[in-house]
Amino acid sequence: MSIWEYANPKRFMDWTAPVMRVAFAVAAACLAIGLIWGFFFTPEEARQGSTVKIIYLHVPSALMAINAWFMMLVASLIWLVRRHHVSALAARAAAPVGLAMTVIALITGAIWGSPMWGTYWAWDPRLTSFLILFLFYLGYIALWAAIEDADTAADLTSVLCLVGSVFAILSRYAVNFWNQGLHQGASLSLDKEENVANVFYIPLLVCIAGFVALFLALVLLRTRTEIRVRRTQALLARAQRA
Amino acid sequence: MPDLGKYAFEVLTAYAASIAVLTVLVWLSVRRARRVKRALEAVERG
Amino acid sequence: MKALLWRDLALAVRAGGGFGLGLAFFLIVVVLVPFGVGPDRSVLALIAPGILWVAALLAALLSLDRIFALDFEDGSLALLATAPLPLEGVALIKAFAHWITTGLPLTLVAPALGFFLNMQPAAYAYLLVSLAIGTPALSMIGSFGAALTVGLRRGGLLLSLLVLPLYVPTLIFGAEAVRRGVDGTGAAAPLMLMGAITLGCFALLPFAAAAVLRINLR
Amino acid sequence: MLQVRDLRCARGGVPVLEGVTFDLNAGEALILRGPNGVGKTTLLRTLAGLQPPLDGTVDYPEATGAYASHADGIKTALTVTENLTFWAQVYGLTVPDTVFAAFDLDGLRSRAAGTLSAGQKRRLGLARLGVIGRKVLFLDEPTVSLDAFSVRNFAGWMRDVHLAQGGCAVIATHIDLGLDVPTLDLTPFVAQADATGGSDEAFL
Repeated sequence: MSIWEYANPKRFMDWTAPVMRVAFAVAAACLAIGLIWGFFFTPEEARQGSTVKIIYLHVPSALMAINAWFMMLVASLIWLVRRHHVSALAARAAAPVGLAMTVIALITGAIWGSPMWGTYWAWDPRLTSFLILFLFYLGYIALWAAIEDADTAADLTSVLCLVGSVFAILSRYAVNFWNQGLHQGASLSLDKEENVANVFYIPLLVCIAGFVALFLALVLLRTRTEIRVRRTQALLARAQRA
Repeated sequence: MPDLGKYAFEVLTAYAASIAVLTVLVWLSVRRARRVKRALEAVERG
Repeated sequence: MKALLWRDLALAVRAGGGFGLGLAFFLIVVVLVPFGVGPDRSVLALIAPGILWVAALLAALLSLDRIFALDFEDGSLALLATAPLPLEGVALIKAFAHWITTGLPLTLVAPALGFFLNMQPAAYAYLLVSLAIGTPALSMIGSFGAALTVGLRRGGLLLSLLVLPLYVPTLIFGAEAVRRGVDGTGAAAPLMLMGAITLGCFALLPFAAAAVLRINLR
Repeated sequence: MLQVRDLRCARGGVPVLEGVTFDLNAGEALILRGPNGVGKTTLLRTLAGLQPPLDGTVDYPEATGAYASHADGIKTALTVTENLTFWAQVYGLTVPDTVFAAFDLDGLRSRAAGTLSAGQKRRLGLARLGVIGRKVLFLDEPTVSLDAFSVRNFAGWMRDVHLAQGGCAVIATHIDLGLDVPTLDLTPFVAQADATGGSDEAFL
């Protein structure tokens, strides 16, 4: 049975039920452990004092905000190429979750930087590009809501996602160009000295795992809901026709 | 409770806000899922 | 293709208020700014390029939803779709016609309005060049946005929400080019980047716009 | 000239017609009959290529099709001549003078289309077909809001000009055009409630 068979709505509903519950459990566990460990048991960092503890929320949420859009892009491509309803609905399901992650990244980023920048909102390039990503999510969700016919909505939003992605990347670098940038270096980049000290590192990974699991669980939940909405509409339409 | 020093307010608000956003997101999603499931079962039975 | 361009320009001049609409809006926004920001000349001089760019953006946005909506309602869009003219060409021509009726007049008038905002003399040339390079991109992106929302009710509102984020790179590079031109740090880089975006838009967006038009005509 | 094989088309993702098969040779026309909502417009739009069929094939020589719908695509700000010149230029032709007489538009040449009556606008819409010189026409209710004289006039043009020169046409209409051409009732082709291929099928 090819992988595409798993995308058939009925079979998708069957195999995602247990996976979703596991994902929610893993998410709850990882988030609890990661946040508590990070909040209570990590020392203060010399320069930033206790605000470094915000890292456990900002980095995972920022990561998920970007990956959510990337997932939507892949799902849109799958819809445009293979016309699988589940992938279009999964893209629609992921958008609000991505939006929430962007909001969290914005709040925590602004607060985290406030001691350094002296204000709660400084037009820092990376933070601003999350603001732009927020607008893209808003537009995407609004477009889904504005169209009645399911297939047209899926097609139009997929094209918007493709075009939006190009402009999101362009904005990312335009914003860098526009303001030199006060953001702290990458917390997780590969070169050693740039990396966060070990004692902060492990809980961060756990938090990231927690956010990924939560994202997966929520997207599965919302996709299943979208499938049930489509099924209800289809049944009603068929009953009306008969 | 760890000594959060000068920035206690900031750290706490960041955590509170983030957790609030996450809980609202999960709560809305679960509520909508239940409502849609009930509607579907009604249509399938009806 | 030329026929479509002539027809659209004729229609814009005869029925749509043509060149006047965009210009009037642009003038009003620029005149309103000092009322909001205050008449302090040094402040105005500082923000003049940015204000003119944002006003140009909004003026372009204003007349976007008319690009396809009129043809959609009276059925000529469907007829054009079955004509030998490729839809990509239609999207391109519509964007170009929109640029001629809004982008071009804005670019020419903007320096004059800079005068109101007490803009430094050095900035006039850079403003003109940056608008000349940037406004075509605004029209092409707008044409795609208009095609995306052509059949929808309340499409106009949605159009602004979808198109404004897409305008961000052009706006940043445009305004930055004028700022750097004025303070002498060389406006070549932002101008070229903006030119790249504009060319990219004209190369790729017609296909996206045509695909979306076909979907909306279904 | 026009072969349609086992065509299935949908409206709003729901299959409406299936198994539609017919052939049209040069000089022949076909009138579609059937109650409102049976799918005449959907069929014509699929034939014209405005929407992809769910199944089946539609074959006619490249770039010879033309579509005319209820909305006749007239720009009210342009005059009658400008409207026709525009369409002629889009198809790379010029406006033949005979078309004004054929569609009884002689007195209206320089009138702005906005000032025309519904009947006159409809005649202008049809005149477009005379201008673009396309062989395979798909016409949706072409004679709506036309008076008896104009209907006969249009039927005359169809018979003596279009069909005589080897064109063919599929016309959806309720009005008797007085053309002795075969008609096709679409009722037997209506898709059953559980026809497959619709976009909802995966969810049922």
